[in-house]
Amino acid sequence: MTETILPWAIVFVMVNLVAGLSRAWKGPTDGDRMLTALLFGTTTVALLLLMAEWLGRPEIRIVALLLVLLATIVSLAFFGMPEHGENGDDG
Amino acid sequence: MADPAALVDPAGLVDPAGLVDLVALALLLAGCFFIFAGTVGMVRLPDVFCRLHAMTKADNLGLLLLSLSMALLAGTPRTALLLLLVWLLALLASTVSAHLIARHARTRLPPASGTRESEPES
Amino acid sequence: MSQPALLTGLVLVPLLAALAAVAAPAGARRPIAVAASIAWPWLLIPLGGGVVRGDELSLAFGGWAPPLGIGWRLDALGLVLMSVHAVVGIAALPSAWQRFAPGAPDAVAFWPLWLILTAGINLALLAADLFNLYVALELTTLAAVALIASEDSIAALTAAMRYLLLAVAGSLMYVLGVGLVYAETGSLAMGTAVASGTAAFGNTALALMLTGLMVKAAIFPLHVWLPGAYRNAPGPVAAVLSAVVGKVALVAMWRVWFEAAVDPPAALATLLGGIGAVAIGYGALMAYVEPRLQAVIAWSSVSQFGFLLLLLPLAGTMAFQGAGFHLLTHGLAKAAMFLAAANIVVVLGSDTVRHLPGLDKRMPIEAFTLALAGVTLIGLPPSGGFTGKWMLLNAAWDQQGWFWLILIALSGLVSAAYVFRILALTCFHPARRAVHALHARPPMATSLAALLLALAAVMIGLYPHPVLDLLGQGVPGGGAGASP
Amino acid sequence: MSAAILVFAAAAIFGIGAYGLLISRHVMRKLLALNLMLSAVFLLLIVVPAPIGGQPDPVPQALVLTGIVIAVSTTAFALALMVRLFGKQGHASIPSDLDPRVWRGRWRNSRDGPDPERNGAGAASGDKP
Amino acid sequence: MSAQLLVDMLLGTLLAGLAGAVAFGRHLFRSIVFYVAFGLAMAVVWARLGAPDLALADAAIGAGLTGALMLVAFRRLVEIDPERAEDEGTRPTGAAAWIAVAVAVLVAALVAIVGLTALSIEPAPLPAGVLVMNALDETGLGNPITAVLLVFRGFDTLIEMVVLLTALVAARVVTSDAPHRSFTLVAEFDLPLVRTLVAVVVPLAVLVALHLLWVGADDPGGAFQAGSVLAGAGVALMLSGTLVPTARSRAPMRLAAVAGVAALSVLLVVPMPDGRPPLAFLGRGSLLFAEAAMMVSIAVTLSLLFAGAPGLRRGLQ
Repeated sequence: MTETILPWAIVFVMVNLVAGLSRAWKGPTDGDRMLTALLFGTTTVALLLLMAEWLGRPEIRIVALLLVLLATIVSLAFFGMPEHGENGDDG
Repeated sequence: MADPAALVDPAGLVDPAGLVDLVALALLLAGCFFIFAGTVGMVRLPDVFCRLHAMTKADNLGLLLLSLSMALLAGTPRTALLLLLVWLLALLASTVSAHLIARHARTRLPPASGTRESEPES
Repeated sequence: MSQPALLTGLVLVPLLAALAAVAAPAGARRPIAVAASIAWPWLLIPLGGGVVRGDELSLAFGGWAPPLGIGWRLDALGLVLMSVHAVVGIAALPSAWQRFAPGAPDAVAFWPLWLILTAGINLALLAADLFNLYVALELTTLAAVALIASEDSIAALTAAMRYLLLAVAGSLMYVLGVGLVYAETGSLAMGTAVASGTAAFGNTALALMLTGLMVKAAIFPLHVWLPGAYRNAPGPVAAVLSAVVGKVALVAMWRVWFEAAVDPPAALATLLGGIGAVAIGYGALMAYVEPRLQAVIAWSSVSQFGFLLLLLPLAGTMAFQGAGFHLLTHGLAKAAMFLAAANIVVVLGSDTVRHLPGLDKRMPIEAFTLALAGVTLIGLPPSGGFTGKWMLLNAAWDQQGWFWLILIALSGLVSAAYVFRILALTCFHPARRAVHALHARPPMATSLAALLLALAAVMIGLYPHPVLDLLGQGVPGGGAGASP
Repeated sequence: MSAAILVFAAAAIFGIGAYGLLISRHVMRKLLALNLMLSAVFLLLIVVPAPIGGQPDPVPQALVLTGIVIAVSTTAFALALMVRLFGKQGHASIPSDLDPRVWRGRWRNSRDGPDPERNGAGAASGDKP
Repeated sequence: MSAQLLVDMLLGTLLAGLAGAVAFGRHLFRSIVFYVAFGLAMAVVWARLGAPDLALADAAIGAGLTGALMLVAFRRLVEIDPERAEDEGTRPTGAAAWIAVAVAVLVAALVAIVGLTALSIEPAPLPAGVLVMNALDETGLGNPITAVLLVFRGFDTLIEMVVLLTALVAARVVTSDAPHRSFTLVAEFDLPLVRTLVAVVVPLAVLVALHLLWVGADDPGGAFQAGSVLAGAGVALMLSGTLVPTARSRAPMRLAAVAGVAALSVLLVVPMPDGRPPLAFLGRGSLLFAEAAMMVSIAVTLSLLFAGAPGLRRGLQ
């Protein structure tokens, strides 16, 4: 039963993802864009977990784990970036 | 959809597998709802702090519910542990990110001059 | 040593030396690199004997036969170009030794890259697998770009960047073509991965691969990166780039054409020949108007690469011998010119042609080198350049390809125009004044190395038969080219 | 059917990348465009060959994996080169090959050339002593 | 319409939309962020196609590290001259812009036609992929992609590692005498939260990397994925100030950078004295040896490329 719902859940989550992305395009502040990046990370992880079950491929869960690890690091990298730190002098 | 009749076997006992499936379904739908709530907040709320508030909380709850649902469907403790780990990491990442974003947004409240990124939308 | 050991040695010797050079302290890099550059060519002697005897010199990595694994093959064309590579590589050493002494800004990275470039070139000539060829070409390009960038000027950096971006664009087209070939044939090995099946589809894949390779071989109109890259590169690098790196991509084009395509349409061959014709004219025109000597030599390469494209419409054994021979002599002559020009820049501080009058007094060896190499570029009779063109002329005559016949004859004339412009300025300009040398001249070895290359390019025309015989037995696709 | 959809997506990405490559002058934009095109090619490489046992053919998968590593290597070097170029010339663009002004300029340069006669050694900054 | 079809269409649209956002965005920084998102979406597509190895690689290398490299390169431009970091001069306009549009449309149409044709043609009777599956038992490996990468086409992998090393050496050419600048460290925010994050993420990344390396022979994973995860850990350490770029390269670092190529070369040479072909398969143990060395090389090389410096040392914190 749940199996039949799964693909629709995936579609639903993806629609959410696309809707959330509109924020990245519109902004208006940097904070919004970084927030979208965060949303993108979380939602993609959700998407991958759903897909792992739907396709019956448990390996995909490792992809989700790796993705959330790297998303953490990349989001850290964002904050080291010029637009985001007034104290952006040479370290 | 879940046919209630299918959950009850002829002996009149509740089928545990069917029950697990039903719980997973409920969790899945709830998870989707919270993700949807997060998105609505993201799109509709007026400023970045509100959006931050809505998004991080709702989405992480959604992810937790989805993970629980998937753990039930997969049915092995190992998978459940892995999913828990993924969720905890996501939670940690969004906690730190939310904090940094909030700090960042606050420093920019009086709009800094010459930041092209911060210009109002056209 | 066994044959697989010899073949792998061609790549592994420079490669392991590169590893050693990266790991070694800065001071040890130059001797390691020089030792390896002198060592690997010796492997060509036993291998060359094998090719001359007509042995099948091939190798399957891990013992997995080609559609499954990666195959290598050393054929006559590969042997010839690898010999050019060996000779030019050694001849460029004195100049590089002097320019990149320990303590010079870029000496730390130069020597490992030099070795990696060597390994990449040899690999690209050995690869009998479409994807292995791609990896080899990427390696070669990356090393070449970095070597160009080691001349740390805006012009050189821009040229390097332009080369890199275009090369990446080219290789992505090539990879797409390879992917299509795999989708159709299920194989990546040259010889079995033939773009046959539906003709239109196979030809699209072929066209994609050729376009990608044309960027790397700087065939008109995709040559835009070449003049800047060659003329701004350090002298020894420009010598190897012009003599070997561009030609490797060209040879890859020939291989894809003759071995990975079955029955390529005649129209495509004519089109490519036509592109070659335009390249000959345009390159020569630009070479004629360029104000800088190194730029003249670079544009001449655009012209000559176009000339080498004429093999595709002519096909056949004789054309193949001619084109292969031209590859050899042009490589030697071009490398000689770039090495000589590098010395001229060192001494005069510039290589604008208006500095050239009186050069024969001040730098006689360089002037003589330029003259000798120029003779080969034009293809005047005793030189090696003549032999190559003569064979191609014969091929065109036999096939009654009158257009190609006239074109080949004209190509000599247009080359003569820009070569004589340089020579006239150097030796016969009315305003011959003694040029003022600004700097001490570089060691004699650098001048002699260039001169020897130019001499070799001419002398080989007197004894062409060993090379021609060798090329004659190694016609790709068994000589069953698309001769009309 | 899903393969066809992804082929269309790859074609669109390839076209978008080609546009970006042609139109931009900033090197980093060109690199982004090239990486997009490369992704499109990789997508085609996996989607197009017939699947084996319900999964993509392992050989193209290995090729794409190799391609990804080569792409990141090339990109990393290109970025370093770009930073250097920026430091030297003050901007990070190279002339677009589509720009007619560039063509005219190139032709003019090739005819007259900058005069390097100024007291000899000066020449262009590109001439090393 | 089936959900499956809908998922594919949404994924395709998402990919193309993100590509458009990368190419058409006005701000370079924004384009880079969208490129990272594009890489993530590619990872989802690979997962959807049943290629988890590629999903892992694209998430780690395509999105994560390429994104980080681009961000830090952009950061360096801004450091040198914030005014001109995004400066493009003038873009081609008028006829030239229309030529670009025309070329793009033409190219896209060509790719679509070729791709669709390729889908419709008769597949090869015995493609190399089937040969791989048949020969998989001889190797005793469970993951055919690892088998192709390290056994059947191991030489490609050797050269690919050389390409990576070349990028490192080549980057040295263009940074050798540049004044060294480091990126803003997140540590400057001096948040206990960030330190906690790094303290959790780095050990976990090491664990995940070792897991990927260990299972790579039979399950998705392998040296590339493991190495790039480790490189991600290195990046996190640099961002938190635990590792600091230095202008001096040290021997252990250089040895680590060449270890991968060296190990594969050993595998290539060792069988030859016995008269076996180069790179003949020597068993699972040899693969693990080579993959461990490759993982170290990839991690060190990518970290150094991110640092833009010849060496790294421990920071003060």
